[in-house]
Formats: sequence, structure tokens, C-alpha cells
Amino acid sequence: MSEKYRGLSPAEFFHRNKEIAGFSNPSRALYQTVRELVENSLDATETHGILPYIDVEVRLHEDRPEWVTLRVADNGIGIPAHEIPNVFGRVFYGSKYVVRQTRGVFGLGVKMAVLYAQMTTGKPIYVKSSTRDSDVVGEYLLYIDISRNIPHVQKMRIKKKNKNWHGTIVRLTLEGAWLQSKKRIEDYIRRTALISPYATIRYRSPDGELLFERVSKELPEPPQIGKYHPKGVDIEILKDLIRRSNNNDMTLAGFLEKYFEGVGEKIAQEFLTWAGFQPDTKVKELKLADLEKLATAMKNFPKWRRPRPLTLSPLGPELLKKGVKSILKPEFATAVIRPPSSYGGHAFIVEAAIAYGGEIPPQDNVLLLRFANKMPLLYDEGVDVSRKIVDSIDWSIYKIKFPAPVAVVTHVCSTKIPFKGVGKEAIADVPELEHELEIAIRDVARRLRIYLSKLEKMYEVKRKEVTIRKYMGEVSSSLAYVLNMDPNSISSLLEELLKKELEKKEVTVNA
Amino acid sequence: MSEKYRGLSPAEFFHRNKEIAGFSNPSRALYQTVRELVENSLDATETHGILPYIDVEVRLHEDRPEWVTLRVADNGIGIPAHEIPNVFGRVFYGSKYVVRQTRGVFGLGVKMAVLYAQMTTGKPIYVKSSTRDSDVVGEYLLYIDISRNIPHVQKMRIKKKNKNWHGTIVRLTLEGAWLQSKKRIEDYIRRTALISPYATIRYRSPDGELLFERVSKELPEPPQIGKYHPKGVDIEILKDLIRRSNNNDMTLAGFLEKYFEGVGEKIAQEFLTWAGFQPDTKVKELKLADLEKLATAMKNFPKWRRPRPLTLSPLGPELLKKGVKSILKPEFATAVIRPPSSYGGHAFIVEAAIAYGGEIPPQDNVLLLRFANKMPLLYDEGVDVSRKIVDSIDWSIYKIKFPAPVAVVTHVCSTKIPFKGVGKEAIADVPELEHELEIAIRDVARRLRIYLSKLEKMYEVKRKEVTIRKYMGEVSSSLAYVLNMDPNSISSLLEELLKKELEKKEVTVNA
Amino acid sequence: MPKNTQQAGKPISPSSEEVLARLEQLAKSIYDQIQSGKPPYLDIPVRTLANTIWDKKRKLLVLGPKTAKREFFDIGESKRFMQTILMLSLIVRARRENDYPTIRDLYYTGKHTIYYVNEYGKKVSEETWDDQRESNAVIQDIEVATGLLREHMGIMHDAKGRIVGNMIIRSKGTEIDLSRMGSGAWGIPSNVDQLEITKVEADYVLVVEKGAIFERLNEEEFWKKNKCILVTGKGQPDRSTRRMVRRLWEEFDLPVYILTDADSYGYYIYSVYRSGSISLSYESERLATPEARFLGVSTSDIERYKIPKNYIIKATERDIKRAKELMNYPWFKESKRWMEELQLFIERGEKIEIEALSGHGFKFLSNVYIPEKIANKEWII
Amino acid sequence: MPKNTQQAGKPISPSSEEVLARLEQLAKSIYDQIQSGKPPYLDIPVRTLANTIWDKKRKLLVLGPKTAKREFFDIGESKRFMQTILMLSLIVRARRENDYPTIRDLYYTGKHTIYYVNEYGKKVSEETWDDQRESNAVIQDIEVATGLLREHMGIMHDAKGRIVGNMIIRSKGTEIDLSRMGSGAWGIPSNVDQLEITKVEADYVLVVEKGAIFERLNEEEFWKKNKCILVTGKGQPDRSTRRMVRRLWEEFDLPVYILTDADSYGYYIYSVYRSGSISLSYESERLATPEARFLGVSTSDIERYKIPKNYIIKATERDIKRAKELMNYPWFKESKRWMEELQLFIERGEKIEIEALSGHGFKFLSNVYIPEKIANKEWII
Repeated sequence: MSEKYRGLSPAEFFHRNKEIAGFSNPSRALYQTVRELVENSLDATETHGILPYIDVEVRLHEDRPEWVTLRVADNGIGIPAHEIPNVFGRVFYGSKYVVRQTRGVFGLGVKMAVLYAQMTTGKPIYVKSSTRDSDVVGEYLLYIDISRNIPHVQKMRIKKKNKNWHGTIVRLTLEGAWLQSKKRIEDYIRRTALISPYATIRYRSPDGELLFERVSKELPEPPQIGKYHPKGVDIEILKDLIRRSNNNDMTLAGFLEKYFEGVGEKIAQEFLTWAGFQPDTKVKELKLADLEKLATAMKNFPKWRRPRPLTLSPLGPELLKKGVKSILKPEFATAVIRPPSSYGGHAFIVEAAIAYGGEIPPQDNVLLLRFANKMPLLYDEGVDVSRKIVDSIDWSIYKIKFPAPVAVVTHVCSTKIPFKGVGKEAIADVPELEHELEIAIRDVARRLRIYLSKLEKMYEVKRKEVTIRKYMGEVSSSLAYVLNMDPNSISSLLEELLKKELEKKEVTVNA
Repeated sequence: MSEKYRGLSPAEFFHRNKEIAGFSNPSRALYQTVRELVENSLDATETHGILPYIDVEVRLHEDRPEWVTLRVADNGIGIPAHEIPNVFGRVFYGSKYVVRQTRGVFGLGVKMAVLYAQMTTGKPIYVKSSTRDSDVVGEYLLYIDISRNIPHVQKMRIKKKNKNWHGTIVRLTLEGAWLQSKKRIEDYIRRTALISPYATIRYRSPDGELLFERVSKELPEPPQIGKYHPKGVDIEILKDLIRRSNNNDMTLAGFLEKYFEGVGEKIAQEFLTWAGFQPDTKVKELKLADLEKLATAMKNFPKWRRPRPLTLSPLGPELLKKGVKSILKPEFATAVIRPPSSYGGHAFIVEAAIAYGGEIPPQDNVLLLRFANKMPLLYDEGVDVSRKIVDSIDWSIYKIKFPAPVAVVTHVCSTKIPFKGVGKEAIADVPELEHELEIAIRDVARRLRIYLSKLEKMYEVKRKEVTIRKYMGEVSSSLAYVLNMDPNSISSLLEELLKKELEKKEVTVNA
Repeated sequence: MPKNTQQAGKPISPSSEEVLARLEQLAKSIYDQIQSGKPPYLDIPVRTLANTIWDKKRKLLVLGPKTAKREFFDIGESKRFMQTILMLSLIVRARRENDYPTIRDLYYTGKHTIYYVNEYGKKVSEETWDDQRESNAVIQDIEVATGLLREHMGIMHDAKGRIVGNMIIRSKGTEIDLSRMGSGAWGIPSNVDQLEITKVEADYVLVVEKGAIFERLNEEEFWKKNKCILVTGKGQPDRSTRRMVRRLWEEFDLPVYILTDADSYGYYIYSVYRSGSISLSYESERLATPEARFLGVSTSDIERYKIPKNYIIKATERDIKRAKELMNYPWFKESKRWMEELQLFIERGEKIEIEALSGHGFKFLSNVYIPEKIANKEWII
Repeated sequence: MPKNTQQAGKPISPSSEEVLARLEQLAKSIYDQIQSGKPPYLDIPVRTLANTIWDKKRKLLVLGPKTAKREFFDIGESKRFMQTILMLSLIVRARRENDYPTIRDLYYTGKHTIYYVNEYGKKVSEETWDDQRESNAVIQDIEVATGLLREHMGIMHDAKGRIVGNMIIRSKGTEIDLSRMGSGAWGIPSNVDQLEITKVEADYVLVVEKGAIFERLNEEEFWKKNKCILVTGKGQPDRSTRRMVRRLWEEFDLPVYILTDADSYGYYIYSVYRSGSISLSYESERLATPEARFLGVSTSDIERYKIPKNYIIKATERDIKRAKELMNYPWFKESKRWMEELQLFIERGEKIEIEALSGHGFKFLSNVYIPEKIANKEWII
């Protein structure tokens, strides 16, 4: 028999292979849906200079216990009414296909949630949104037309805005295992509040309400859209950029200067000479073999500048410390940020914090909280680069003996997080990243050691007094027996000597 | 600033996220490319009743040591000339989006290889193919237009066929780490030869040539295209089937009978009554809520028949045994096949083999060779269901004491293999599948025990004679000393008694 | 009254002639089987719990009537048969040459290599025995088969026991006065049955588990002040110490008091003096002292003598497990007081050492504890 | 010539008055510090390898001049200071009351609970000591601080040694003839320095590692036939056995021959008789026999006496490691023959037991091996 050939739409492909995107079962699907919606809301706020207000609600269906309704509302920039159908109803459609740090990267997440909802409950997604510069509010009930990968609008309403509201409200109903995933969801919300201390997050669920009020009104500098770093390109990226340049007269030198991060006239000339290209070559004239040679040379040229961090948006040590203190409630907390670095053409910045004591329970291992582009990472800790570093450190050199109440927070910001898998849960041990993370972690650990040392010294003097008094009675009575004397007379003499000894030492400690 | 929204083509998406499809680095990419091409070739032959002849060639580029050229040729059904560009140049295009056992499932693999090649070397893929019923041969040099997900034909030639050749030849050049992946590639080829004993596979590489000639001309019954099993559907599948039926008068009962595996008039009526539907309802009139109710009922109805194995193509015990013998060269081998079973609406069949001794080296653990839909699984053995089962068995009850020269082969055939991840390397421990696998493995282990027992019994009689003669000298000389007698006279008497004793027992064993 | 007055103090060892005769008879019986065309075997009394009988009247463990037929032509037993015959010949040689080998000497003397071709056609080799457990086991087989103790066969062992007191022993024609050892003591030899005990002037025998306590009591001359025979086995007693204690009990009708730590190991040591080991029940008629009295230290003494909390050691799981095992021994099972004591030990999960009594003063043990316990009849049996 | 003939045989123990005086003086010195307004401390000679000196002339390990100042007001040392003073008072009490406690008795007598409030304000408690290693350590401290052995202080231990031969010992006014022990032997007491050795008629001292070999040689009356003093320490020798051997060497000028298994443990036992333990170097002037001769069994005897292959035991890694450690001991390092022997042991990785010589016959050890080795001067030193 002969074969029948046909194409699949991306929506159809992911409908058939939903586990690829992390929607393998009702428990993971519910967690993943919460994650996708919350992350979209945070991207819509802080990336645009708005202090976030996020409202997350989980409700169970009265008649169908396996059905869960999730509603997430934000005060973000909103989505233009005419874009809403594509944003929620079309796989591989979005605003994040740029060189910039965001939580969302694939243009897939929320569509997967929509797909999963409509294939498990048949219910459409409800979206309500308004942009800041618009005077209308758009409301939709949407499906995805799976075979054609286009939105199917069941209901649409555009109405005049009567308040100065902007933002997005999303609601959908899916088959979700609430009991199995509720712990993870709460952890996710809690850790999101830690990494976003400028956000107010309200979380309502069948178990009650949690409110994480912002502990700072200071927002980090939002990330800018940037350019590719010359080190990370391949042939197809070059082809794409040349096609999009739409300029038949552009020289190779001009092309490099215009389209690549950190390339000026001098470095462009130097590279082209190194690589054996004429700087005034017209890019449109380059053959495929030339492009291959150019891509390889760009990858191997050793003198490219490091990427600037314009595309990134780290928290900074003060905000990170505030978040840690508000969520973990330790007796001691500190945080650091590392200078920008890069791997394979992608800029990255590493932050770390350490927290000790207070409400942190003693454990046999460091409590590790991992974040990437301000997203909490809950699964697959065992194969993550941060866990690898934490486990390789001899914590006793920082005066930490287990069981100990110590938590380490790691945060990686990059235009491309080197996740190990599609689930975006574990970061691979890229050498450049591992190096920076280790420095950051050891830095905060050193600061903890200083604190612990001061604490120790204060108790040391006290302990000396206690210890000698502890044994004084035995020494006195034993000597008295051997020498046939009164124990009290010996005790008195010793007490006197001890007081003189202790006056030689005096220590105070500021916690 | 406002957001700019746009869509991505699937090709562009996978170009940006190649690690999702297993092309994370040059080593894995080379292995994955070999795998994709070989699996396509085998699908093109045996699935259509053709005894496979596969030729795999790996060459390193003279000038560019990091470049590898891979060529795979087969004698399969070929690809129609007009379909070649889409098959190799369009993501999500293929002939495998049906309910049937094949190696390829995603319509993605070879496109990823093409993408990877063009983005790492700039070279097009070369394809030459001809179908059995065609009198022309198509030759192409192809790229993928990434931004539009359509093929870009650099060169095309259609010429008259002068021989009765049919099949496909594919050649591409990619950046690949040959040294790091060559062992895996050779293991993959060798194991492919084991699971396809009816195939002749020629493998040429920088290390030399390996030829695995077929050890049987008997092909398994090829799989047929089947229908969905009613148990595994969701709302979208129902919608899709209804749309594709293109029949406004079709009743619900008729719909179920026509489109679902193992549903006849009686079972359809019984189900619809159980679920509370009128059998004569027109399917086109069903509302979305009705479909949700229907899908849920189909999932929960307990009396669906098990899926028939028409869609599957197992080897059978004889072929599996032949493959095991020709590759592993043991002194003993046996194989079994289990009756068809199902999980979540997908039919599956499990086969297992065990091999002992000969050229199998003794090891501290069972040597495990895993296969799914006739594909060798080399990575992630540690998290696979077969390893879990093998590790849970007390092998001493089958007379196997480690280190032992024992190998177990497991083969899972299904219309959907429950892989744990996108890499298609480890099978998840789905309860139904685990249960069948354990039965199969224990069955072959029991057969090995019978063989080992017979072997043991034969040696037992021999051992008795040897043992008693071993000690006879000591007994004679000791008794002689105590009794002041000649040891030889005592030995003679004992020898006579022993001969009588041994005549009472006689055992032979057929190996 | 002495249990065995007619023989009081006399040497009990069979003569060398008699020992040799019994050993040779065993070999003769095997030759007779072979000559009459029968596959040779040994009839060995079974040394397991299943063939161990508690003699209620004599309060002893004894071997039951079961025997095992050890056949040379049985593949699972032929090596043991060979080893038994080999060991028999070694022992016979030692008797004939008037040697006194240790069990280790016998092990080496009989250990050599046998070369042969195995069932797979390979030239291989094997030792007559690989470790001393194998050679020891066949010594035990010969003991039960001939009714002789290894000491009667002239086999020596590392003797640990010490003894002092008002008694005189004749050994190798020498009179030894055990009240004239100074600060030292007499080291009990391997074969106690060759000794003649010619005089005993004592009210009782005090057996002390620990060597250090023995040294202390000996230096204090406790035995003189309290008119007793003082013995130690230094932990688990060897066969000669047990034999000496039994002879004093059996032949001179002396009460025997055992002093150990208050833990399951101490209780077990009492058990060994009292009735022996189940696996060595064939010895108990000669090595056990069935009316031995447990003087202390007992678990109930913790309360009675107000032992401070920080002298108390927490019992291990092994201790508790051992105590539960002891509760199944007939001589403990039949004793209401012992069951109470063991139950208390298990419940409290606490143990103390003899030396814990020193909290009341260094002389408390010798001046108060031991005399009062004996006077008040507060032993356990 | 005797090394110390003026004192040959006489008791060596200091008098009770002298012992008590030295102990009290230690306490007095501490009180004087306190009274004069100085933080109290103890000056304890350091018992480490760094303060251990090899006296080439006398061939002994001796304590060097280093001392440690153990200060009561040093938080890391105050507990040890307290323990030392406490132990001192216990020993004084025993001497005043003429008691002979064991080290375990002392452990219990001094162990009690101290209650206090810690630096965090919590009410807690602590024991004066938690295990016997702590109480033992301060006994050693008192030994080195006062120059007295624990035996001189009346501390008893589990004495293991046995001795027979033509010699007479006076103990507690009693004459004990060690040639008239029959099949038994004399158990060496804890304090050998209180003994008077009044007569020795022997050509040498033979010290046997294994108790069972001692029993065998004793039963054979090897000591009578070969005119020697026969001693065993039953494995690693206790202090009294070593003291007895030294006195026989020092006071009666008898050659001392050590017979052990051919393995690093046996060589180590020789080392203990020869020069003692590095960590107990303060004892070696009284407990070591610097001219002790290693008679056997040596590694080179494997070849010389044609020991069968299946009598040879493979040395463990621990054996090899131990042998390498021994090579660093000065008395082995300075001996060409010992270095050869240890090197051979390490190279071959083989060991044999004394009983392996029984392969040549039960009497080979006593009739051939020992006499020939002594006659041919084939010992190692």
C-alpha cells in the first residue's frame, strides 16, 4: 500500500504530544497552567515598569470534582483587543521572540493550557484585557482550531472603558488533580513572592487565602530588547538577518555593526581582517559557503566584547534580601549579585542569597531555592547546576554544621536559560554559569560565616565562665579530701582567681 | 513601550529550540541523525513487506574535521518525487499521523537533522528516491525555509528509471562529534540488527566496515492503519473525527461503530444506554457539552473490548530468538511473546528474550537490551520500566548467580509508546505495560532455569563419582594407620563398592 | 551430701589404654562394613536442638537417642566422612606417641592438598579442610561417637581459669596447696579429670565472671576471710574451668555461687556454668553444675541497692534479644524467679556492672554485697 | 651478669607511705598555686611520639623533657584538670583504706552528675566522665606526674599471664615453688613488684604468645627437660607478665626468647616485650626487656623449615600496613636482620602460625625447632 502524506498544524502536533510541554497528567497540567498564567502576568507588569498586583484563584467545580477552574488577574500592560485571539488561540504566536529576558520564551505555554482545557473539559478560555493607551476593554471566549492553528472565537465583546483599568484576566477550566498538585502550587506562589518582593500576590484556593503583600515599591530596571551576540550565531541566523535587513547596499562591516551586540567599527574591521573578508563586501552578495565561513569565524574569534546586560533585569541584592526575609523569616540574610557574563553569545547575570535561623527549620542539607528569569524552579532539583554546586561545598569551612537552618537562593538571569529539558525545571551545568554561581554562593556563605563567627565569640566568653564554675566544685572537694581541708576555703580562692581572669576579656556582638 | 506580536513557523521554533528534539550538542546530534535516518529506512521497508537492505556510511570531511557526512540508503517503498520536498523540508509533515506502529511518530526527526545540518555546515540535504510503482527517480538538494516552514529546492532532477530500483538514499553533512558518539552509533546499529534479523545492514565508518546479514527471510506481518480505541479519546479528537466524517446524517451509534476500534452495534447500543445518549442522535447536532460528556463516558465505560493488534507488528519469538543468537552468540537463547493488551486506548504487545553463556561476558547485573517499536533504546536505561523489572527480580530463583553471562531483551510494540521524555529513550512504568513485561521476562527466565537445571543434573552424577574417588585415598590411608593394615586392600574394597553404587544411576542431558 | 562421694577427689580420666581402644574400635566398625560389602557409614549422635533433651530430674541437657548416618557414598557427606576418619587417625597417632597437641596442631597436621580431575575434566585441587571450624567439628563428632572428651584424648586448649582457696590438688605426683599462692593464683590446666582433689576446706565456691574482680578479691584475701574457693573463668568459661567447678560441686557438695554483671551476657555465662550450651549438650553431664546459684548482680539489684542513674548502661537490642532467647532455656523457663528477673531486664532495658557497686565504697562488694546475699539466701536458681 | 644484682629478687614496690606521700604532694602543689594567687595548673609530661626518645644506650623508649601545662582556667583543659584531681582523690582514698580497686571500680566511683546552667541560660547536666577512656587517661596522667605505676598505687587489672619453671617466689609471706604446679601453672598477679623472687634455676626464659602452646609445652614438661622458665601472656601481654619477664632478665640475667606466630601481630607482640608501646613510653623502664630475643616463628622459617604451601596464610592489607609501621620502630630500624625479616614478610605477603610446625610431627616444636634455634643462635634481635 502507498503512504498518504500530510502536514500537521503546530496545535495539532502539541495536542497529540502534550507531554512534550509538561502537560503529561492532570496533576502536572494544573501546576503548569498556574505557572504559565502567573508568569505571563508578571511579564506583563514588571517588564514594563508596573508594580505587579496578581490575583490567583483556584476553584473546584461543584458537580465535577476532577474539574478545576483557574483565574489569574493582573494589572499589566494588557493585550490589544485585536491581538487577544492570536495570543491565546495560536501556537507559536507571541511577543517574546526577541533577545530579552522574559519568563515566557516559547510562545507555547498558555496555548498548551488552552488546548488542555478544551480537550479535557470542552470549555473555552475566558480572556479580558485592556492596554494602558486604549479606551476599550476586550472580552473573549476562545478555542483553538487545532487542525488549522488559528483562534476560534466563540464570543467576543469590545466595550468602552469606564475606569482607568489596564491588565489581563484569564480564566479556564481543566481536568486537574488539585490534591496532588496543591503543595507544589503553593510553593510556587510562595517562591514567586520571594523573587518578586515588589509584587502583591493574592492566592485563593479551596484551602483558603494567602496574601503576599509587596515589601518594596522599588522595581528593577526592566530589560530592553537587544541584539544577537556575534559568538552565538549560526548560518540560519545570518541568513535571516540579511533577509530582514532589506538593504542591498549594506556592507559586511556595516551589517556586523548594525545587527550584533557590542560590535563597533574598530572591532568589525579587526574581525573581518582576522577572518579574511573584505569589509566593503555587499552582504547580499555573500554565498552560502561564505556564510558558513563567516559563522564559523564569528564563533571562533576571541576578541568579541562580553554582552552588555541591557537585555537583563536582575533583582539586585537589596530586593533579593527583602524577598528572602519576608518569605523565609530568618534571623540572618544576605544577598549578592555578580557582574554580567556570557555563554555562547547569551548574556547572563547571577544572584545569590543565604538565610540562616529564625523560622528556617534545621535540615541535614542546605535548603535550596532556585530561580531562573524570576521563575521558581521546583522540579528536578537533583540534576540542577545549583544543587551540584551546593553539594560540592564543604559547608563546615563556613561554620555550618548539619543539621542546620540554612537556605540558599540562586537566581540566573539570561536571554536564554540553558534548561536541561523542555519542562524548564533544571539548569544545565554550563561552565561559565557554574563558575559565576559558585563564586556568588561562596560569597554569601562567607558573609554568613562572619556573622556566625561574631555570634560564636560572644558565647565563647560566657562559656568559659560557665565551664570553670561547672568544675570548680569537684576540684575543691577533691583537693580538700586529699589535703584534709575545708572545701569552701578552696572554692573561695578559686572564685576570686576566676573573676580576675574574666576581667581580662569582654566581647559584644551586633547581630 | 508596547509589545510587538508575531507568529513563528514550526521550523523557526525548532531552530531556536533544537535541544527539545534531542539535538543539543554535536555528539548527540550525530547519534540522533543516524537514528532518524535508519529508522525512516526501516519504516519504508518492513512496514510494506520488503526485506530491508540498509546501507549506512559515516565519513569525516577531509578539510573540516568537525564535519561529518552521513549517507543512508534503503530498498524501501521510496517517496513520490513530488512529496520529497515536503517530507524533508517541512516540519510537521509526514505519513505517520495515523494509528499504527511505526518508529517515526512526530514528523519531525529528519527535518531536525536537515535543520541542524544547514545551520551548522550550510550544506543542503541530498535525497534520491523512487517508488515501486513509478518509472522515475527523483533527486533533490534541499534546504528548509525556516521562517516559512517550506522546502527550498536548490536543485532538482527527475529522470527516467532504467533499473527496477526503488528506495531512498539520503546524505547530509553536519557538525558532529564522531569520536564521542561512535560507540553509541555502533551499539545502535548492532542492536537494530538484533531486532531486525530479516534485515541486512551494512555499516561503514572511519573505523571500518560491519556487515550484519539477515538471518531470516521471514518478515513479520506489517502493521495496518487502525482506528482510535474509544477509551483514549478526548474532546478534540471527537470534534476532529466528526468534522472529518463529512456526513450530516450519521447517527451517534453509527459514528461509534465506524470510527472506533472494536465497537460493533451491540456494544455501541450498550454504551450509549449506559452513558445516557440516544443512539439515533445525529452527531452533527451534538453540542460541545455533549461531546465533553461523551468523551468522559467513553473513558469510563468498563466494557470496551481490548484493542486488536492489527495496528502492531511484533517480531514473534522465532525471529527474536534468531536475532538474539546472531548478534549475542550465546549458548542458550529463548524468546516469548505476550497476548495483546492495552493502556489508555492504545494496543500494545510485549516480547522478551533471554540469552545465556557463549560470547556473553559474565557481569554483575543482567545485560539489558531494550527496544520499542523495533527501535533500540540506548540512553536513560536507569529510569526505564524494563530495568526496574529486571532489578526487582530475584534471579537466584532462576538458578542465576552473578557474575553471570545473562542478557535480557525486551521489546514493546504499540501505537503509542509511553516514552518518559521527548528523547524517546526511556519507557515509563505504565502499570499495564509493566505487568505484561514482568510476565514475559519471568517466562523466559523460567525457560532458562529449565535449561540450567538439566545441565546441572548431568554434572551431578559425574560429580558424585569424582568426589568419592577424591576422598577415597584419605579414608583408606587413615583407616589403614589406625588398624595397622595395608591401604591398598581397603582401597580395592571401596572401589568395588563404588562401582556398584554408580550403576544405580545414569543421566543424560540434551543441551 | 556429696553427689558422688565414692569417687570424691579421684582422677576421672579414662586410662590411655582405654582411650586408644575406643578410638580403634570406631575404625574397626567401619572396616567391618566395607569387608562385608556394605557402603561405609558412621553413626554419629545428632548434635542439634532437636536431639537435645532436658533431664528434669538431673536438671541437665543430655543428648537424645537420634543418630545421623554419615555415608561415605553420599556426595553431601563424603568429605565429612573422610575428615572424621583422618582426624581419628591423627588423634590415635598422638596417643600412641604420647603427644598433647592443641586443636590447632591437629588442624595443621591433617591439612594437606588432594589433587584430582573434576567433572568438567579440569585438574584441580582441594584441601582436606580449609579452616579450623571443619577440623573442630569432626573432633566433636569423634567425642560423641566414642563417649570421650577431647581432654581425655590428650587435646590441649588455651586454659584461662584461675583458682585459689583452702584446697589441695595432686597433679603429676605433686601436692599443690591452693591457699599458698601469694598474690597469684593457680592456673587451671586443660585436663581437670587427671587431677586428684585431696582436700577441700570451704563453705562454698564463688565463681567470678571478671578476671579483674578476681584479682581484687584475691588480693584482699576474700577467700580466706569468707572460707570459700574463689574461681574465675575470665569471661565465658573454658571447659576446664567449668569442669573444676562441677567437680567441686559434685564431689565435695559445695554450693556454687556465680557473680556476673547484670546483663544478658552475664546471665548467659551463668547459664553456661549451670547447664552448658545446647549445641554441646553431650558435654553437660561432665561440665555443667546444675545447682549453680546466681548470686548477682541482678537487674532487681538496681532498685534494691539504689544504683545511681549514671552508673546504669542502656541495654542494646542485642542484649534484649539475647535475654529473650534465654527465656526459652529450660532451666530459666522452669524458674519463676529467673523469668521475673529476665522480664525485668527486658522491660527496663538497663544493665549494670559488678563495679557499679563501688559507688557505695571500694569494699562494698566484699564486705556487704556478697556476704549479705549469701546469708540472706538471695541467690536465684 | 645480672643487670641489677644488688636488688636481685627483692620486692621493688614503693611502700604505702611513700606512695601516699607522692600523691598528696601533687595536690599540695596545686593548692600552693591557688593560695599564692596563681591560676592553678598541672605540669604533666607529654605522652606523645614527639616527647618519646629512643635511648640508644639502654635500648629503651623513654619520656623526653617536654611537659604540658594543664590549666584549670583554660576552657579546653578545665574538665581534664578536674578529672585528674578527682581521680587523685579516689586513689588516695583507696590507699588510705587499703583497698585494691580495678580501673573500672575507679571509673564508677568517680562517675557522677554535675548540674549547672549553660551559656544560653538552660539548666543542663554533665558527667564527671562519660567512658572509661577518660578515666583511664587521667590515671596515666597521674602515673607520669608522680612517677608511680598504677600497680604501685594498688590498682588491679585482669592478669592473664602464666608461669612455670624452677623458681621460687615469696608473696605475702608464702614460698611458692613454680616447679610444683602439676599440670597447672602459677597465675601471675597484678603487682609483680611486690613479689620476691628468691630462687631461679634456669638457662633462659621462653615466652610463648599462645596460651594453648603454653599448655602443651607445660604438659610435656618442656621447662624441666630444657631447664627454662616458661611464660605466656596469652596474646598481647598485660603489664604484669611484661614486668615478670623483665625482672627475670634484669635481676637474674636470663636470656629471654619470644615465640610467636610469623605475622605482623606476632612481631608486634615481640615488640611489646622488647620496648613497649610508644604511647606508654613512660612505662618502658620497668616493663620492657630490651634484650629480648625473637626466636620465631619468622617469615624466613617458611623456606628454612619447608612449610607446606597449604599451611601458609595470605597476609591481609592490615598485616602489611602494620609491618610497615613496625619498620619505623627504632629497635627494628636499627636491626639489619629485623629489617630483612620485615621486608621479606611484606614482599611475600605470607604468614604462618606456630602450629604449622606440627606438619613435621607433634613433637617437632619442642624437640627440634626450639632447641636447635637456641643452640644455633638463630634468634633475631
